[in-house]
Amino acid sequence: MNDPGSGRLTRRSVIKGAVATGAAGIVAGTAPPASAATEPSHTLVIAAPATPQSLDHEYDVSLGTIDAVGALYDNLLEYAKIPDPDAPEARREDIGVHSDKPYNLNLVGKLAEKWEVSSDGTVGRFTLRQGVKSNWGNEFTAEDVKWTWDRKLNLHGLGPFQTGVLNIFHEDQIKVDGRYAVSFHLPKPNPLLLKQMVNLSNPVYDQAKCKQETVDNDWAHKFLENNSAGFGPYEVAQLVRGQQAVYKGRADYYRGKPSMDTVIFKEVPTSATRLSLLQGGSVDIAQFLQPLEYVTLKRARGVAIDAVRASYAVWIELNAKMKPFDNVQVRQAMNYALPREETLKTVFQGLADKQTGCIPAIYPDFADQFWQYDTDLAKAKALLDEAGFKNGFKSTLSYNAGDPVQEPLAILYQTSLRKIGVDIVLNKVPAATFYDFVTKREQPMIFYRDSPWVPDPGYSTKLYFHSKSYVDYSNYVNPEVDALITAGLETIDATKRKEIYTRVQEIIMGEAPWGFIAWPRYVLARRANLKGFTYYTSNNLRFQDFSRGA
Amino acid sequence: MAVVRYIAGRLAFLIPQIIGIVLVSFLLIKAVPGDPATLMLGPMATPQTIAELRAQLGLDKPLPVQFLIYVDKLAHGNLGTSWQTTRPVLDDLRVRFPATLELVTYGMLLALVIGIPLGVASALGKRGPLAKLGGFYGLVAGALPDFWLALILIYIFYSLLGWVASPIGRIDVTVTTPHMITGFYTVDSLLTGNWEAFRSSVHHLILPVLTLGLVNAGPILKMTQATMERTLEADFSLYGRLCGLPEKLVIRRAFRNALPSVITIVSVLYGFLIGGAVLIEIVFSWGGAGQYAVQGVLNSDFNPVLGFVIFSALFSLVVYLIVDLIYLAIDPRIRR
Amino acid sequence: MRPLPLTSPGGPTAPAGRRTPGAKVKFATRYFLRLLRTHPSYAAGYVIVTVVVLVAIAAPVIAPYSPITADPSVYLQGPSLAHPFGTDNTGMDVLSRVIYAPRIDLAIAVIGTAISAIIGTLLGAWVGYFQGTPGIRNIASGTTMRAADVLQAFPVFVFAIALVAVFGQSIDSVIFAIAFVNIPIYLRLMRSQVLSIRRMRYVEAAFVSGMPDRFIIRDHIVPNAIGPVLAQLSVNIGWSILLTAGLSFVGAGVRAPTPEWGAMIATGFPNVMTGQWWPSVFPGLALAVTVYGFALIGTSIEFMADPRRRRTLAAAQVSA
Amino acid sequence: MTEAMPGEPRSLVTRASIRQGNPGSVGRASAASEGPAVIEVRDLEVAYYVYGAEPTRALRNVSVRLRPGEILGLVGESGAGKTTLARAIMRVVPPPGRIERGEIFFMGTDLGAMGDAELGRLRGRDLAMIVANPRGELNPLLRIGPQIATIAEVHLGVSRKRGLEMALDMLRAVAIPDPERRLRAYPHELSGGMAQRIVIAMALICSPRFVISDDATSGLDVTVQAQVLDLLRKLVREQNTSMLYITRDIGVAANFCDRVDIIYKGEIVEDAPTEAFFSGPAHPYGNLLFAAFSHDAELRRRWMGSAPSPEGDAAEAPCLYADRCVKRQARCLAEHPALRERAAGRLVRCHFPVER
Repeated sequence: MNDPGSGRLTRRSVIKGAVATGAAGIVAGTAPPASAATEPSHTLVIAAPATPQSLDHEYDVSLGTIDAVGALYDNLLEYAKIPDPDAPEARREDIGVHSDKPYNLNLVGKLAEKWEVSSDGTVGRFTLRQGVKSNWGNEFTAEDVKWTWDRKLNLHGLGPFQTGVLNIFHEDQIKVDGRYAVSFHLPKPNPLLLKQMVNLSNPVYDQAKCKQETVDNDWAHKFLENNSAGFGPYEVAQLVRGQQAVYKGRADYYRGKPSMDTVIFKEVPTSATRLSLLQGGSVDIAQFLQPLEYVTLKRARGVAIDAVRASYAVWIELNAKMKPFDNVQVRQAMNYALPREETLKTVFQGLADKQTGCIPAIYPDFADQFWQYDTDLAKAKALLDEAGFKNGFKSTLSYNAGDPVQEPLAILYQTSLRKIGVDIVLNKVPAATFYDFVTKREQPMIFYRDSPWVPDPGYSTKLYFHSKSYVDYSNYVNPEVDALITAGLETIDATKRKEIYTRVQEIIMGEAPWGFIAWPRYVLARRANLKGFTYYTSNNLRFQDFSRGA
Repeated sequence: MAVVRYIAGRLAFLIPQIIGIVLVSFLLIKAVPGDPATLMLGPMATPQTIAELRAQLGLDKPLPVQFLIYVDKLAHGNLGTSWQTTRPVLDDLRVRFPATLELVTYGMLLALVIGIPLGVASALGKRGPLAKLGGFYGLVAGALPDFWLALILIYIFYSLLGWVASPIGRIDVTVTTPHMITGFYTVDSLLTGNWEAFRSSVHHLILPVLTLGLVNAGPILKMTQATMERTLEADFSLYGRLCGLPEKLVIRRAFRNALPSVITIVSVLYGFLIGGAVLIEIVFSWGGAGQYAVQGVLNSDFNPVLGFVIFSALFSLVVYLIVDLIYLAIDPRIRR
Repeated sequence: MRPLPLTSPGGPTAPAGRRTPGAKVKFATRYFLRLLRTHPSYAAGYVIVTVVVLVAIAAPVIAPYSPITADPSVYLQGPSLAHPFGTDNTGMDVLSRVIYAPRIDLAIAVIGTAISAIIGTLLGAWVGYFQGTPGIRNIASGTTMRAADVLQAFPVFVFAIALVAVFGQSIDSVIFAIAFVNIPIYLRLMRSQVLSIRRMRYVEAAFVSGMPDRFIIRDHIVPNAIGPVLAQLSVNIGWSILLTAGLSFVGAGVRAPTPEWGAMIATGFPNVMTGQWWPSVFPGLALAVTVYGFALIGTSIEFMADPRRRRTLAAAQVSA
Repeated sequence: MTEAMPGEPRSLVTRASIRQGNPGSVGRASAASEGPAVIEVRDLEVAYYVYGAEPTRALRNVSVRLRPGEILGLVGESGAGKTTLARAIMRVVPPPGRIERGEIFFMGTDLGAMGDAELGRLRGRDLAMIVANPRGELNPLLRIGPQIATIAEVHLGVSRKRGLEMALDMLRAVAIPDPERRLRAYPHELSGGMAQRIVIAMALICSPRFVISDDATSGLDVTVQAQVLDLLRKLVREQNTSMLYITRDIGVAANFCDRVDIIYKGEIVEDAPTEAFFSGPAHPYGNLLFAAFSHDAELRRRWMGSAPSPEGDAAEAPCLYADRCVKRQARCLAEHPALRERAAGRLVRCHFPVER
């Protein structure tokens, strides 16, 4: 699943920040240090670009929403956690291929205690944990899981995608096999079945409460926008959009009350402001700062940053249906002309890695051997000559006014392209227009930033490179790639899958439908005494991970 | 009686004007590319989902129908809902409009405190140093980009000197906001005896108010000076001097005669700043109504923009009405 | 008994003799120079604007670097000999960009203001001339005024942003937005002038003698009403530069990396926070000084158009 | 300057109490008609500076003298310098005008040597002015009563209440109907004649020694003008005030004034007691004015013809009237005539005065 969150970031919240384009010129280090608390506080204060727009994930993917969903709801499964290799104090999901583990995955039960997938990969059976209570006191049963998936099938929000990747199209494909047993029946083998149970997009609702709150057959949508009915560690205490959301830790959570029993999620639209609040000690976490701001934090006292490798990527969609990007050589030339190293240094301040592939490098089956596009203007020029663009060409690069990183990127690229005779006009568009542009796929070149949530090569490539995917924003069409992706999504065998997706990556990297730029890291700016940060491929915080050290 | 008739005339004129304003804004905002349904659902949404939401929002209807629906709702006091905040626009504006008003009101007061004395002084001084200062200031103040001045002030008074609160919003994040009565934090905190909130909100007001005051004192200064020069040279002032009235009295009377013009410029500025202070709101993350509207424009969020436009148009009209009533009180010639 | 209607052919306050057109120009020039001598700040205004215009014209010659070429090897460097105003976040030379910027800023402001002045003045003359005369033209002029009311009641900034958002980010859109929001100013100014001039004897005389309306407007109304419009022009150009910068600041201005002062301030803003003040402060200063120059010129035009002030200039000659 | 003489009974309003509060004011000589001049103007020269041309001389060597109780008519056409003289005496010449030379004495004291504060105390109290276009001179935003009363308050140190009482008395004195209501009126609610009376009331409320009436009645209807003039004369006589009565209308001067001065292009060209003047003006310009006034066909034929064709540049002639003078001779184009005494109390500026 791609990361709607990052989209949301650019869409609503960062727009605010970017309207202000870094407005308040707050300069580092002037706010007083955090008031020395006599005993560690159990309140976690987060400065975020925006409060959740809605708590119903079916219809909302804003940044605040995904952070809320991670706290209010639990999934059936999760990955085991391991220390992060890059950030000593951080942990991350173990998403690797483990041939020694069942289904090659290092999974841990959450709401499910036992799980098994039939040998042909078409049936998944889950035995549920008993005695789990929702925040409304209702006991967790198989009916809750069933209702959750039925809801996806009946509402036309984001659910159809989640059911679609599993080939679930009918309610009777989800069966209640007992009070604490539920099974999923798929028409074809599907390697994503267990991974989807980890996906943040598939949390389990308390159906008893939801049924009470259902009006006009809305599957409790009105209710869930402002309230929660789930089995997660927190419940909603207050939600004032545009100001703050307050979450309370649940004492009756089946894994025990979270260390941070109160979470205050403050909307602070400007990144500079969030930075200063963190430095002043008013907040524990400042979300989504700009690269230069993170750098200033490295020198600040009492503050720490964890920069971990993440599933994000920033690239340029080269529209394969528009001239001259319908020409593979032109697309390759565009890649050779991208000043990546400078970009990483100046724009990302080293907080990103070179994007050397078409799926996140941290994902299983990533193949980096097909990378060939290190900046080489001579080669780019030669390719253009070959493609018949001896005198270069003119085009337009659209970028999002709401994303402060895109403009300098665009300017650097423009300067570089000018050297090979390519003249591009930079078209800054308001966030609203930007998303219109992206989804309509009528721009020759447009920036995009996204992340596939499910750590799987099939899921990732299907999103961006399958000609039937509506996230194929570069209009890339290759029947061979389509066939391979589909085949891989029906293959359970790990070795075979690896072969298939290596081939897919080889073709895509050769045909370069994207201008590959960078994998920005996920950076958490926090008070130094805040421990427990764990990175998820869904790029959200889970408040229950945190505790306060000395 | 004349006053009542006057106000009634004003109000009768108001409704077509508001409809005109709403129509213009409606067409304008509708012309902005960008589809709220796409934005609300995010890039994951299927075309079918988007179409459903569009139907639900009434976006699939022809424009005139959409407009009529809007006007009909408006007539019932319903300004619609903002998809960004998911709240009724009226509720949002109830919080945000006072925020802007508080900022702008104090800014105007400061501008008056700076502009009027300097204007009078430079009208009197003629060629003295104060007149020079006034003339210089009047022009320079008009030449400064307010958002840039705000940046400089923040850099000096917050970053370098650390004299003021961080330029973030209306109140410290850690301070509980006062219970809303008027919507002015300074007033509400006093009314509720919340001293901490009062101190904090005053601290947060200092820089933005200073910026607005310094910049807008320019036109007030110029208007005061120009009108005072005229009234000081008017026949009645000369005659007052001929009658041996003390200069102070002559000046006081000249000032009184200059007041209508000064009030006019103040009212014009005041009305303008409701929308014009948006850059300052952005710089200081003020969370005011102008900022709300600009975000609306950039995010195809129609209702907040329309709501803001209606609010500010009404506000301007109320201000002009009050100004006219003040004229009525000051100038007997209008009363007939 | 009745007072003797006598007029003195050469009373003390009458102008000193008739002048030929050539002498008139010469006199005007002398008067103008005199004004600049007695008011050095006005002279400064003309100097500032002249310098800015010259700098804009000669930008390719005097700018040390290309204003739109990024050089990531020197990004965000403070003022130095190589880069007197430092470099911005993509390594572009701030000085070169400040030098090139008036090409865009002045063009936008001057063209935008000119368009609004022409349309506004013509409309204003028309409205003022026909207002109160019976018939369709009265209704049309009334409607025009109400339309102007509506435009003016609109918050200028939101309006301009919306216009730019509708027509896309380009210089044309900004010019259009500026022209649009300024039209009511000239419309009102001209209308009030025309309303007072219309009552003058010479206009009535022309009307009674059967002169067609368009000739009356062309020969009598416009020339006599144009003075305040001219004074407004210069001030308005300065104001338009500010508005352009403001639009760029919220991201509704010109395209990056076009050198433009407001956009430069905006992109430099976050850097000020991290201590790099130069990408924002220098363009801001250049902007303020330029607008100040236009304001001074506006004041001097106002001075010249105001007979009362002209007299004080003569008095100043005494004390000088 | 003499000491104040308290209780001098020359006022419409009782002055005894008023004066005591104001010991610094300029005193008066006794009410005798002969005695030191109330106002004496010597060799006054005022110029207006116009940029791009030579300064215009608005007054040239003007000397005027008023005895106590005397009404002097100053007659001349528009632009002759009448108002400039009035303003110069009050020492309020507006820029770009400037007093170049000459002295003005009030009761023997040089006004030019006085400071602004001292002058301020004199103006309105001892030197008053009745202006034309009175509605423009009244502050449109203030009621009539306070506007009048303020003057008494400022100069005589009375309370507001007393000031208003005095204002009411004055309104009665200038024969305004329904004076109580007028006190509360605003200037725009008054007719021209009424406003003119208000200004007279303002000028006379402190019983000044010297009043200038600057063309004050010319804007009024003829019937009202007559009324106002009668009133003015009565008030002036009662208070033994001297008056400089400026007018374009020689007929009014004939009826109203004790003495007449004719001013032309900033020069006094004739000075004579009224009766003497009207029995036969000496200066050609005086005759022209007289002819226009008299309606005598013979006189008109003689004086209102055009000047003989110019010999040399008459416009620049030393005699300022030469270009219009029907009796012009060669000498007029060569030599500037001095103001010479033709008979007792009669001065004429002409090489060839009209003999009778």
